[in-house]
Amino acid sequence: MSLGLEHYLVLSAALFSIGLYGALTKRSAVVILMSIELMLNATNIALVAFSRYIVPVLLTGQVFTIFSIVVAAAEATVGLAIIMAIYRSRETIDTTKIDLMKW
Amino acid sequence: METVIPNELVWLIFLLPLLSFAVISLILRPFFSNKPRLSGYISISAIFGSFILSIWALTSILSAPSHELAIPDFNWLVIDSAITIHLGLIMDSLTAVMLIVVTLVSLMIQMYSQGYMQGDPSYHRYYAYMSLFTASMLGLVMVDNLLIMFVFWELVGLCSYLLIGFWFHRPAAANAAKKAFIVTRIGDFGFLAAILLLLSKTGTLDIAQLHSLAIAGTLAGTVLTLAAIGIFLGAVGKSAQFPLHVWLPDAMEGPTPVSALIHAATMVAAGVFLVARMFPLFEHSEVALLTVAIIGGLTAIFAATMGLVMTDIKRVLAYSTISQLGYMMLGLGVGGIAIGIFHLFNHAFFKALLFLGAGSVSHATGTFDMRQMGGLRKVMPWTYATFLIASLSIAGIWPLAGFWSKDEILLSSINNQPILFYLAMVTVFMTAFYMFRVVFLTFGGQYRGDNSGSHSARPHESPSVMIMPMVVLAVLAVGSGWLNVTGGFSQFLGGGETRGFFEGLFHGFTHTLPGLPIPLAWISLILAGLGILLAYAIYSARWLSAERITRLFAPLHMLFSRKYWFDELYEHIIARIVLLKGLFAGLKFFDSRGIDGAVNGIARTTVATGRVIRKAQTGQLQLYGMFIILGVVAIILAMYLSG
Amino acid sequence: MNLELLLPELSLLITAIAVIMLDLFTERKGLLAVVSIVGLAIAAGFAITMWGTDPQAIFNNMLAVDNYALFFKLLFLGIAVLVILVSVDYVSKFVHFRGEYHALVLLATLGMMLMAAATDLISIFVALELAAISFYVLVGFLKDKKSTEASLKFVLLGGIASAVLLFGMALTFGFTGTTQLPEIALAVHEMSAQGLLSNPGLILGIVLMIAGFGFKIAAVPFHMWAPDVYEGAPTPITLYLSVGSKVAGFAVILRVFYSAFALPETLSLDWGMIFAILGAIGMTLGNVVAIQQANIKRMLAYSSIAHAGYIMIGLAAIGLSIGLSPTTDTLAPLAQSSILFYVVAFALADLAAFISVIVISGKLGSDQISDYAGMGKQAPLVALALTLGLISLIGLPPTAGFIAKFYIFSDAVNNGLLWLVIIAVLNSAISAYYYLRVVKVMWLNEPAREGKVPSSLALRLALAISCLGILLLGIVPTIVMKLAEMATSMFGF
Amino acid sequence: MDFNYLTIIIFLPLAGAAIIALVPGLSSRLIRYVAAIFTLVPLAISLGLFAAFDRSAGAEVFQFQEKVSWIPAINANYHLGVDGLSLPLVVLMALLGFLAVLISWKINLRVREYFAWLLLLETSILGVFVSLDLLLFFIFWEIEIIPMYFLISIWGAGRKEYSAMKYVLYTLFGGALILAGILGLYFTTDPHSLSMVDIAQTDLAPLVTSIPLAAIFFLLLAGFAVKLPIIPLHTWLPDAHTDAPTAVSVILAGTLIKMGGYAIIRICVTIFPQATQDYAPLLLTLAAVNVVYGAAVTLKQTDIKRLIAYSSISHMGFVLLGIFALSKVSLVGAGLQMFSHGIITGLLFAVAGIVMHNTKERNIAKLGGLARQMPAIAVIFTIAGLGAMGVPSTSGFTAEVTIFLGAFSSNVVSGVPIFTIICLLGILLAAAYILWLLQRVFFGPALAKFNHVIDADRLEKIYCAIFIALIFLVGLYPMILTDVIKTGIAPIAALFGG
Repeated sequence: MSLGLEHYLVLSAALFSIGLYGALTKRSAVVILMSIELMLNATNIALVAFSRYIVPVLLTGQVFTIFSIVVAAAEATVGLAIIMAIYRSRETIDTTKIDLMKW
Repeated sequence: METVIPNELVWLIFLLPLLSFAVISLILRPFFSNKPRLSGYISISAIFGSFILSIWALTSILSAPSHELAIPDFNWLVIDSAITIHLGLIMDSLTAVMLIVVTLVSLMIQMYSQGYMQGDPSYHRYYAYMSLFTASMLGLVMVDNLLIMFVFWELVGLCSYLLIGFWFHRPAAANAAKKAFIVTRIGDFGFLAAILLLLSKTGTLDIAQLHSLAIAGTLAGTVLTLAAIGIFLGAVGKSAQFPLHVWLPDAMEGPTPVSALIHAATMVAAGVFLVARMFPLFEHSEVALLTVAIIGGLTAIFAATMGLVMTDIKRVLAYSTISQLGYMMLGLGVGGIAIGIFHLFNHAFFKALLFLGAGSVSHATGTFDMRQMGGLRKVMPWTYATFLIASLSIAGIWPLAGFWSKDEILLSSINNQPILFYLAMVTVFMTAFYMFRVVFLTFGGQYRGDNSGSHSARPHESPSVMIMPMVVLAVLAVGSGWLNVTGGFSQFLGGGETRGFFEGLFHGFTHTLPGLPIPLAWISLILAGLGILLAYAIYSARWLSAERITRLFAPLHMLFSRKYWFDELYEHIIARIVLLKGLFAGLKFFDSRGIDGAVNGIARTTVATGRVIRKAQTGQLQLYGMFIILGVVAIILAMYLSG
Repeated sequence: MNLELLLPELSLLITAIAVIMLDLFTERKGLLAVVSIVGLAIAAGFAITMWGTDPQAIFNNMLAVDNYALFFKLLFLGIAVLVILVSVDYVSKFVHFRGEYHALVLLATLGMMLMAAATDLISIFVALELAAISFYVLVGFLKDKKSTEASLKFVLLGGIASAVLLFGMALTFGFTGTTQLPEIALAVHEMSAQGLLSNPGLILGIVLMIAGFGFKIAAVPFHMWAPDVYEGAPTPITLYLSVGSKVAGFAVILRVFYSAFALPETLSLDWGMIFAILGAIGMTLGNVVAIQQANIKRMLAYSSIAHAGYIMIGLAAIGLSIGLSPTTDTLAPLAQSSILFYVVAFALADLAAFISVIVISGKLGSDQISDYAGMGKQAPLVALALTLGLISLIGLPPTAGFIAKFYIFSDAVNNGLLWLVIIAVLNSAISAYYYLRVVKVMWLNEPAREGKVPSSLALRLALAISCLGILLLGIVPTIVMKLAEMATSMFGF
Repeated sequence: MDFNYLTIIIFLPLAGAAIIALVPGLSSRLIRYVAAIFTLVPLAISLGLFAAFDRSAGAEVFQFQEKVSWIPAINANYHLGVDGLSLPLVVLMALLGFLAVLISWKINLRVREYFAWLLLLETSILGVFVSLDLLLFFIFWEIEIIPMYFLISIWGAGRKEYSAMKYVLYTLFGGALILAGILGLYFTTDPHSLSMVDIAQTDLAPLVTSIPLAAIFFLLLAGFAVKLPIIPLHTWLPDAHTDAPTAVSVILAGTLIKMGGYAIIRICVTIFPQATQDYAPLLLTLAAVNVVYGAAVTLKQTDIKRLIAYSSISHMGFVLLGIFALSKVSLVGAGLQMFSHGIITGLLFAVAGIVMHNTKERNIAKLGGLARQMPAIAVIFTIAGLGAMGVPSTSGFTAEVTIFLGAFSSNVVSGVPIFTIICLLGILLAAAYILWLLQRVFFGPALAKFNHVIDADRLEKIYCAIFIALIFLVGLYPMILTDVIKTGIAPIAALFGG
């Protein structure tokens, strides 16, 4: 049995789902941020796999992945900075307690 | 007056009083408020002018070959070919007679009013209304188009509203005025519907054209009957016929000369005139004619019964008017224009006289309640004499005016509607009884009023400005009937036969009709005499006790004095309970709670929905994320489900 | 490679860097705004010179320089100028980082400009993230509880949305073999209707992209971040989010869906209907919940959710118009141009509203609508401007909002969406309720305290510009409509 | 026409509003005079146009036209013009605009804003009557909302904010449907057109469209029905009237609700003759309901202005009857009734406003006997009341009877005589409620608590006299209007063979 596109895609989907699950259930903002990174990385797997199997000659998927990694890094940085700021003002990063604004 | 009256002057007949109205209300009242008598003079001069012109018009019509004058007309409402309403005049014998009645009676009443209304703070207003009232009535009888006639018809109603409610600060007056207007408007509803029907079926509202269409048979069948009945409904309202009679007794709340005018020459006469004016339509519909006769006959006796028991002198007279109007309708229904109008003509004079007499009496005693009167014969001889003449006239005593026209009605009805004839005969008896009940209670016996009161320590005769018109009217109440002794009046109005003067004078007493044991005139005269006798027996000689009779016929007395509970039925049950508290209140509730409630309900629901939905926005960011995912799932599901 | 085509973006980038540098050396922080505005003006000048030229592609078809992109670029530049103008007073609240503030605004502008120009999934994603990340920071700039909370919600939810979008893009790429919009169009077109249905991966990809973009434009149900973020963010940033970020989102959606997923018709019908339904839900929910809001910024957030719904009517009309026979109708406004007109009108109205809020709330220190009592007396001109803005948002004549709605509704009717138009017009009526409540409070209620509310020259200028714009577009809409038509007719496919 | 009379008429009040709003330092007194001048001049011009209007048989239907291309992309034009139908309404609005300024002379609260809004209101209503382009028409139609909102909610009384908001929402909902209808109509025509004149001349029936013509017809009709108002879309009217300041009530009753009747004739009837004829029985039923139900509810009102407001609903039923009987005479009658009701009910509201202002009392049950204390007002009120109950020689009679005559004879719609007869009940009930009102307010014994109450002052007498003169002028010489109205109605009636 050789590894096919489907396997990569299943892996990617699974990772994406795990990330999504984490992002929606974990209370800590940092963990949520990590989960989001997981989702982005899951997508990267799919991108590279697609690129490899569908357009093997071109590197479209890989290029896309590189951009996405950069973006993810920037996002993580900003995210962490914001989490820091919020910790300073509230001394918690439990997202369920951050609901000053609602309704 | 050899020449024919010029067209412009014909217009002036009703324009003069109208002008007087305008002058009084626009000039005198604002700028000469301290000179009230001026308006009286202007109004009287105007109506006098109209009277003179009316006589001229009458002579012109008499000498015209077909008893008609042609007057050119104006466009009032013309919309291409779709509708054409002209403002024109119809100058025929009927108009001429009515003009004389209206101007003459109005003239007398307005002269009388100078005394009666002296010192009233609203003297200007009074004469303004009187002028307008007369003008409207004159317009009504002169115009040649049914719609324009309706205009004046309504104006007459409006003026009677204004005059009945003249003393508007008295709630009873304001109520009576409103009642008069609304009740007559129920009749007008029929009139207007008939106008609409006629226009839609014939395309014209010109009276002469409608006549010829009816005569030619183009206008026939159900349409004709419906139209005639609709018109008659208008007449029922205006002429206070059963079942729309309820407004007239209450209309007493106006100044007495107004009542005189309403009862004699204007308002109520308008209904009878309308039927006469549209008579060719009735003539060609048996149903309509029969309806007129039956309603007239029924009203005559029905109103008379109530007249028997009233204690207010004006109310007795009011029911007598209703009753007499019933006679006129009966006359129209069984006999034709000439007979009905002849009675209207005679009635106008003696009924005006009766009211002026009643006014004179109340002027002296300060009341209309006959229980507070008595013995006025001595202090008010002129009033007594004229009132007596009028009473004899209305009772139908030969050879006074009332006799002639009443006899003709009876004569016609026995030929056509025997049942109505018997009702009318009973009415003759009742009429004589209640009129002389009034005479004896008011003028006979001793004065029962409050002598110590401040108003007038002793009753006194009225000033000559009031007596003079009464005398004139008394002469007419005696003599107006003689116009038709030879049948000339009927001839002029297009019916009846001519006889010699002396033959005519005793005609009724010499000719026995089939089915009757003795000549008709004897019967009616005997019945009237019995009525007078009974009144004398009870109220003057006191052979019979009024109280005992009342007790004997308690239920009937109750029925009559409560006016058959018509007021209660109309005002209380129908107007107040069924309509105002029932239907209208229900609709209002539906409007505010149902429709508006629904509107507000929708608004509230929208707002409440917002209040619920916003709760989804919990502030929990993960829930927000959840919604993103749910949104994706929902879209995919929706796409999957819709294929 | 034709770098001069990138001159507007480059000049903006240079300005951003210059502002940060300048911040280090000058004490006169007012200079930062001046420099920023000058930079924006220069960029706009470059953009204007390119207007009307033939569409060109750069960076290997990553970006297009066409009228469509230029239209949006100019719009963003204009809005950015106003944002900077209205920030002049506002930034004095920040002790530090005023240079960064301006630079970030400029970078966000840059991101949005690139979004409008991007014709490749990769460039779209990068541009979108550039704008988004700038906004994440800007939202938290006040550093108080609300601001940081808004920022946190924005960054985390934005992250999730980005991931979803990226996954959608990955799937699209995977099933078409390309990331370039024109080539995706070719690939999709080649698939028959049957092929599409048997290709749920691509459909999923498209739906995920709708979700990702929907987040940007605050389309229900991807909208929930918006009220909280709008409320917490510094008001100029709220303004920029509402009139900038949202508009950029629409710019991208319009380009992506119109150039990549137009054919086959079944596909465009599908997304047309999706937008129709999302739009209907969006405007209804936005309006109904807005009625409940006591905070004016939050109310305007829901209002802008509702307006996203109205704009989606235009998208729906486009989707359906492709399905219908090609229209040769010269007398029907093109839905694409209508959307462009609408976003301009909406931007102007929202600008007038938010700038007034900045003036009034800046003085009051409160965003509560009830505190706006008596503003008609205390700040009549500002209150008038706010009233005008709100009237335009309701869509009453003679304002831009009315004409914009008229255009967009007419497209919908033209494409058989009468039902949607009826929902929309009824919604406009509902919206009057909450907009007019603000008007009522300002003009009817008595002020809580005495005194006038002052406003700086910059703010007044910004207000005047937006108010004039509202009236101009409302009375003589032809000029802007012409531009919008030029922009969409030269869609650089 | 070389000179843009209509533009000047509609925009002069706006110019006045701008001057009042923007020129600083104007005293209240000066503001009033500015307002008076900027409404008097349009009135004078409109009277001039009325005199100059070509009534001859072969004359153009729409006169004084102005046409400038406005938004070419959707074929929208700045197209103005008046015909026999709209000209009387333009004159009426110009007149009421001027009188409204006089009526508002005693307003002292926020004078500047008040007159600015009032003049803007006039511009918008005038614009509705002269626009011949659907988009332009709709814009003017909607502009009126904002001035009305402010006028009611600031200078009103009672639950003024509720009423103002209710008015706005109702109008907007109506406007929403109209907008949908206009769009539907636009895309139905081929080539697409927004010109009322052009669309009226095309036969829409053969065009195949996705939207049924009847649906467009009903969208438009429902929108206009809100304004007229047709029951059950009427509940805004009593509230708005009750709480609006006097001058606004006058304009509201006088011309604002006429926009509905005008639009129904101008758009629904003229453009959709087939649908009009098909659904006429339904609308005639509504007309009868309006008349009778409106009058019945009127009888139960206790607030003087609310009573008059409900009576308006009843009277608008006559307009509806006249319109949907679809005969030439009935349509002319509807036009006449719109004008007549405008002056009669305008006067009723004006004088009711004086009563309320002078007595500080609006509950009918608490009023009474005022004829002694305010005789002039009593006379004026009575005359207006007579007009409202359709007493001959007033315009009310002429208009209503024209409608009845036309409707009953109409052969376009079957069963119309029955509806006409039902509507006749309306004048019966009108007599009841008007007389009841007069009796309760003015008649009966004078009450001591009103002894201090003053009668109408000179200015009030002057503007009331203008109303009264018009009521009688039209009542006695209706052809002054019908000759004009029929030129506008003729082409419409021709659609139905009339």
